[in-house]
Amino acid sequence: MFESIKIWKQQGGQTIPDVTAVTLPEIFRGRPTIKAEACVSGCTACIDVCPVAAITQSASSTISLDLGACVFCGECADACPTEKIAFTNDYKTATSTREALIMREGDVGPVVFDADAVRKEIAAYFGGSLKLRQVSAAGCNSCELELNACGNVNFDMGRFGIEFVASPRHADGIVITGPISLNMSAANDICYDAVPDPRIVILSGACAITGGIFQRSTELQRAFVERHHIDLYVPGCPPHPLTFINGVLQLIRTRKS
Amino acid sequence: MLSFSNLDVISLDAIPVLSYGTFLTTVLDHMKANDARHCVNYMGYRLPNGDLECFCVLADDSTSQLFVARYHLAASGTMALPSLSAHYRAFHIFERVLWENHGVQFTDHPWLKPVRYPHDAAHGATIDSYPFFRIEGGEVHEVGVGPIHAGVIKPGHFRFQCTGEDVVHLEIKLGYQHRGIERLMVHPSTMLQRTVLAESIAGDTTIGHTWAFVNAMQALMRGTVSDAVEIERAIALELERIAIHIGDLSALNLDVAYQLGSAVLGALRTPMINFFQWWCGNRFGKGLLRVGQNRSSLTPALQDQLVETLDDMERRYRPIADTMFELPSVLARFERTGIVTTEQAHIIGAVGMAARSSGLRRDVRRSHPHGVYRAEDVQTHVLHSGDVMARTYLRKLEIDASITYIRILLDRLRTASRDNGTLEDRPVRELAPRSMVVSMVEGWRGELVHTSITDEHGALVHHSVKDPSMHNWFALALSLRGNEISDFPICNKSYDLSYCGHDL
Amino acid sequence: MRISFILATMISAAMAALSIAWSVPVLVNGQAASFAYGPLVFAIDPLTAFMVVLINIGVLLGMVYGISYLRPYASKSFMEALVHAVAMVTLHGSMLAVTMMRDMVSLLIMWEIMSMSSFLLVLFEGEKARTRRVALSYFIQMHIGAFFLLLATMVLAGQTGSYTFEAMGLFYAQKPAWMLFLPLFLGFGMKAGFLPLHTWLPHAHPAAPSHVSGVMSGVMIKLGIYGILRTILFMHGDQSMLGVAILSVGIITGLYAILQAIVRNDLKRLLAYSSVENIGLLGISIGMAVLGTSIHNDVIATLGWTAVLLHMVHHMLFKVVLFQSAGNIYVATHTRNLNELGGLMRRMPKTITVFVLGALAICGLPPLNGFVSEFLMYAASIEGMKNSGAYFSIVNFFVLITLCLIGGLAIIAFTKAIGVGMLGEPRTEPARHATERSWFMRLPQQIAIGIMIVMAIVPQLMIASISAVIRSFSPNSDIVLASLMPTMTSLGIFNASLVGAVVVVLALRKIATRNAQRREGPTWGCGFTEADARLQYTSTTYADSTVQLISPVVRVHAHMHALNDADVFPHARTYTTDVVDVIEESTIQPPIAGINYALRRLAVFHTGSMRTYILYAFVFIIAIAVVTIMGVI
Amino acid sequence: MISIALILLSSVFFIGIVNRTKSIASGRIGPGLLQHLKDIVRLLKKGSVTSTSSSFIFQLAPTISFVTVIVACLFLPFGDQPSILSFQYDVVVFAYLLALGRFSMILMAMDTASPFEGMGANREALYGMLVEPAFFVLAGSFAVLTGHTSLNEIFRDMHLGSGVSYLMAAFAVYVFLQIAMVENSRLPVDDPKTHLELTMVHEVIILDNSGFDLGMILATTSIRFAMFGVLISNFALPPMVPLWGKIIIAIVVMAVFAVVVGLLESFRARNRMKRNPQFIFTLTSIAILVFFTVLILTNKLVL
Repeated sequence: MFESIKIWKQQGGQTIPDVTAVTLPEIFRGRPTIKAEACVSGCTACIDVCPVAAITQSASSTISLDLGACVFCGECADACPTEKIAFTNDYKTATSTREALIMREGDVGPVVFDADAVRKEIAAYFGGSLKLRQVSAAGCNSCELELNACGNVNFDMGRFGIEFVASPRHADGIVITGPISLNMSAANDICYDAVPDPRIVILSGACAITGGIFQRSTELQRAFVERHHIDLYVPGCPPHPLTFINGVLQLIRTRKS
Repeated sequence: MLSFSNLDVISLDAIPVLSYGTFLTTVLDHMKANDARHCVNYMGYRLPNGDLECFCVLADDSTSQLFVARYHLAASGTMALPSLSAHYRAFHIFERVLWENHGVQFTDHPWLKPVRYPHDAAHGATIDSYPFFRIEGGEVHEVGVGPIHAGVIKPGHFRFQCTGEDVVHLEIKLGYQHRGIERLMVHPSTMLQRTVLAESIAGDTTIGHTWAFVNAMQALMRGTVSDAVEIERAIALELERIAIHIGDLSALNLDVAYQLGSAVLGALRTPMINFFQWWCGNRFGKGLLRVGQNRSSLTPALQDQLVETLDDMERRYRPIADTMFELPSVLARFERTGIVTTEQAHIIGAVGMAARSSGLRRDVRRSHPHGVYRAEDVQTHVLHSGDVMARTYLRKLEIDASITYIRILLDRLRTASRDNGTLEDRPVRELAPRSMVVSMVEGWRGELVHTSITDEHGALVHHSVKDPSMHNWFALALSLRGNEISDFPICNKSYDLSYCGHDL
Repeated sequence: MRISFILATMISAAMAALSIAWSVPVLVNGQAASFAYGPLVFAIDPLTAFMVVLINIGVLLGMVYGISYLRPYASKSFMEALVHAVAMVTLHGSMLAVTMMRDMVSLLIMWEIMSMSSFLLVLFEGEKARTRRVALSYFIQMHIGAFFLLLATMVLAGQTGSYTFEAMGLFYAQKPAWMLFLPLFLGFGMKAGFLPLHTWLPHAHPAAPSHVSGVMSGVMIKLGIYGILRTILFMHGDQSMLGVAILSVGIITGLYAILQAIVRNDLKRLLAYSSVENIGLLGISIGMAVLGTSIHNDVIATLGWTAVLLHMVHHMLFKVVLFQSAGNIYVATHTRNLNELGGLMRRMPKTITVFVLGALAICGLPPLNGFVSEFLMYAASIEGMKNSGAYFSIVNFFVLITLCLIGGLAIIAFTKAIGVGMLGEPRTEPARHATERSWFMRLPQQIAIGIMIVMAIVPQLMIASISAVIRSFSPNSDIVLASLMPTMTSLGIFNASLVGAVVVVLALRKIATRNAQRREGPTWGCGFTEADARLQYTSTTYADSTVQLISPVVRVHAHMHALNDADVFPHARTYTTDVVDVIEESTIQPPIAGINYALRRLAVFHTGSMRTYILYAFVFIIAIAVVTIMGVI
Repeated sequence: MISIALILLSSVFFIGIVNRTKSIASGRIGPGLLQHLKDIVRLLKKGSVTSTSSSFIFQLAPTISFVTVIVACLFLPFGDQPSILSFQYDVVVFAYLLALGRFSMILMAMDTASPFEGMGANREALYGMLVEPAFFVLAGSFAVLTGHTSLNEIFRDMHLGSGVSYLMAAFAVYVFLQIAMVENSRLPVDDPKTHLELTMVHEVIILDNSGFDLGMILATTSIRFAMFGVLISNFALPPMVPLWGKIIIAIVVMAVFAVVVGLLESFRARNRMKRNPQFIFTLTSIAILVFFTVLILTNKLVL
């Protein structure tokens, strides 16, 4: 017993007091920025190197980077001869619209969270309490581990009334991780159908949003993502727990004026 | 069979093509010769003419030798063959994959059931139909758990045949995670795409799988990396081992509802993976290992930070580890729960932790050393009771051993050369044509085996990935026999096997 | 063929009307009456009147049900149908007569007629070898019981020179009570089903057609209790040892039987064991009442006797309900094996709802009548703990523990029967295709439920109407009853308002959820895509955790070729269990096996033809009559 | 009157205090005191999904369970303040109400045709059966001690005097605490936190409930917990203290009760499932100890 109390005292409070104001190390690859300057003519280094085809060049030869596909390997920043692309340590990249995930030239500010895209029942029902059912649809386990970490002593998502539950009947929405394999698609549908209304869908990780590194695989069945309204996109490979928590908090605390 | 060793590049032509009959007797003879031999990989791929080329790789833990044999099956010929599994159960999973992917019918296979259900499976079955073993009579009830489990865990289906609270038999059906990794590996891809793919085989074994992959590629490129890079990789692997082991200890405490243990150990995992974040910008070490280089090196400042992190972690970890293994209510749950005997572990060919907790000494770092491990200064522990307690306590021992080993490696890193590698200037080169390499790395779960085969143009035609879970899932199934069903979570967590590593 | 049965029902109804007309005034006035027909004297005192009402209600409910239950048996020959109908009426008449006899000899003769007619009723499906075997075993065991009664008659007559009931009083006043009570208890207790004399009951009741099972379980075993009550009526003085003995037998019977009920997979067998369990409860109550009377504690005595009498009626009602609902299930699915049922609530909701209500009552849960009598038993035991010395406190403390253990175990048994057999998904094709039975097949149960509800809501009226009977056991009961009445009234109001509260909350729930979206979907099975009825607890496995706690009292033999260590890929296996009634196996089975063996050697007696059996029955009735009279004289 | 008000009031905070304690014991901030209430309110507003395998029992059971607990609360006195409902032998009614709630929840679970819920139902039935004797033995003991048979009168006349009687009360409180833990499916019998289907009792029973019914079930759980809190605090309400003092004492006792529950759940592991019956038997034996103490106190048993 005394030993336990000693451990408890030694342990102390481990929780990050304010999850919205943490500074991650510089080397952390968070939200990328693309400077609004002309590329070296004819250079496609970043596009060529990107393993997930997240970078595209428009007709006007400006480039954009899709956070929905990006695995944050950082190779494009290395490949760019002019340091036009850089990764910041900003982890608040989760957003309510797919469009907001596309980083364009000159976007240096934080990722836009479109309050109008948030359904109004979300704040009304889930403002102070949200239970989620996670579906691992062929995720590689890093997203799952990070979602688990959201609930640990350090990140302590439970203090906001947000928790993962066992049964979708008890849940208010599902969090999908992984590219949704053919073999998991039916289970994923069953799980979504088992959640009572109103319900939300969160896609966590590049795989869930676009298929990520598995985009070209023949073993995926991603119809679910097209069929249903997605309430929150959490980019990353895997998304940092802080990214996820901040995204969900923004989602349930946004009240449309 | 052709004898070679870990990371040797061998020419395909050096491997004689046997008839299936000769292949069968040769492999069986080799297995019979020595008890320390087990199958590390047995896979096949289609040649351009449609024929099936199959390789079987055996490892001898006592002599550090690997053996390979191959045979061809003509596309037009018979696909009904006698199986190896009939003699050695450990081959079952490989033969099932061959049946599933290429339609080879193993006539006397004792357990010929689907494995991963790829969309074009030769058996034609979909994930909805699996021939579960069942106990007839209408008095046994079944419990089916999964694919969506209670916690935030990956998908798999567990089918229990129960009499009340007791489990008679557990069968595990996987395949939900199948993403076609082996196919994507040979799909026209850049080396970076393949590396990122290797990082995504199993997120909890990022370092292990990526290392096995880059080792295979480096070998095929006939290049080496510097000593420092090798040591850094070994440090990363041990860090991964510590982080996962601590996380699993925390999860085991959670499953027996010992809150203090679960909270303290859960918090202790954070500094470990956060160190990766400081080192390479990702909490799992994604983006660290690349062919021919590490994207960020362990600078002296980081080395100091690592020492500090380890010291601090040890200080906080010792008391809780001691308390946990002395608390009667915890021990009552762990001891004599989920026993897998040495005999069973041997039959199913268990590897890594699963083998070491059941009395089998299997550790690639010692038995098939490569690079840094040739110094033979890493310590391997073996426990014999085979219960949840053994697997839990082994984790504690391995955490201790890893901390010690990281300190040794850090010492070596200070004096290690940073420029004696041959791939520094040009990390990506052509692969050797018509060659094969077997790359083995001891991840925290056990032996990770990546086998690469190139064609005459030096293009990758087959890259086979074997996660230790392929063998060890059966250990979990066996551990439940005669146990209470409510002990399943701790049995499962004590193994913490990979679903995605198995399903690929 | 049903014509004969309808005719029988009408005769029974007439008998019922007549006997009730005689009995009601007795109950109201407390004055005994008697009618003589030659040498036969039919005497009706309050206890008889009480039994008459109980018997008539039970038998009539059974016969009305029988009319439609027998429909599928149209292929039976006219002869067989006639025998069945006659036996039914005879059973009814003989049961009434048993309660009206005032001497041991005529009681024994009526008793034998009752046994024989029920034997013929059990034989209804005599074309099944199993039924014949069970009936034969019943036949033999009934005569062991008759033998004890005969012995008692001889003891009585030998000691007092008379075999009238009044002579019992004489005997008890002069001799140690047990000398007469023991053989009587063994004889009557065999009919009632006290341990270890219960062994015939779990076989005979399920083997009989359901309308008969209800009558046998609900009514006929109460005649055994009646016999015991009747003899206690003549006891004097301090019989506390006897009280403790009865109570102990009751405790053992109740606990053992409910444990057996838990492990049974056959629905009717489960119900039969539950009858034995209720006999145990009655034994406990009788024991407490005798104890209370002996130590002149009127509160305990009154509570005890009230509990005994009320519970007799209550048990009759819900046992009829349960057996008849089980009969409906059997007709719909042709199986009684819980492991083959399931999903019936969605297919025959009205029948199953009635079963659930019956189960609620038999578990003694509020707000139904079973709760009222269990409440009285608890009250008696708490009073016993409270009011007397350490010895009685400790005895009643065991009673209290037994009562709540039996209550909890009954919940396990009946949640198993309902949960496995009627809720969830059907396990087999017959269960999948089960359909609701006609209203006429549900009517008797609904009537019984109606009576049960009335008894639960106005228990004070029920007690008042049997106060004359209680008074005959405990002369000072009126004072106690007067103080008990407010409590019983409160209990009735409580029962009613509990239902009211549920209705109110349901209404609020409806209002609160009127805007919420409701959908239907499959049960959450962890996202698994192949639903399978095997993914449900079976009857065997539901009982397993209890069995593990209580073995070796209850032994379940599992048959399966075990999986050994090296059996990594097991071959096909079958797992079956069979349950052994340990007492049956060790006491009655060896002699029965011997007799069976002997009968096989004398195959000429064991013809399987109905006529032969009827002949046997007559021979035995006459034999018993002759032997009794001879023995007495 | 006061007890039902106190129960309803404290039920709002009860689970909150338990969870706060556990949060602090594990070194985290944790959810606020009112989180449980927020969860319930959200559920009461939400829609529901009903299983196609289930019948009306599934719809009815949560209501019955809720009503039984509320009605059981009506029988609870507050010190010498009488309860709303009371008659002789109402201790029996109290226990049987809880049994009725259990019966309906077991059937509800079996109605879903899910193996998990069957498992939970099976465990619930078994533990319910085992825990009942402990309650009745205590109730009987106090009936012997006070000479009364209704909760109202028992708690009114429970004058504690000698050291032995305090010892007895301590045992009784311990047993009631553990009964509360078993009845509400907490450690060491059950663990409400793991979210694992195979290891739980209560949580698996309600695996298929959603929306309003689930909210009602959660409310039932916390009210039942608070009910045991008031039951326990009744042991600490001496008749000479004024009413406001009693209320303060009760609130303190209940807060301590909640903290104790939280601490118990922080520093030990749960039992192996098969050890639970043994654990519950221990409770009965302690209750029996109380009974014999009472026999000695009332001079029935002279040693």
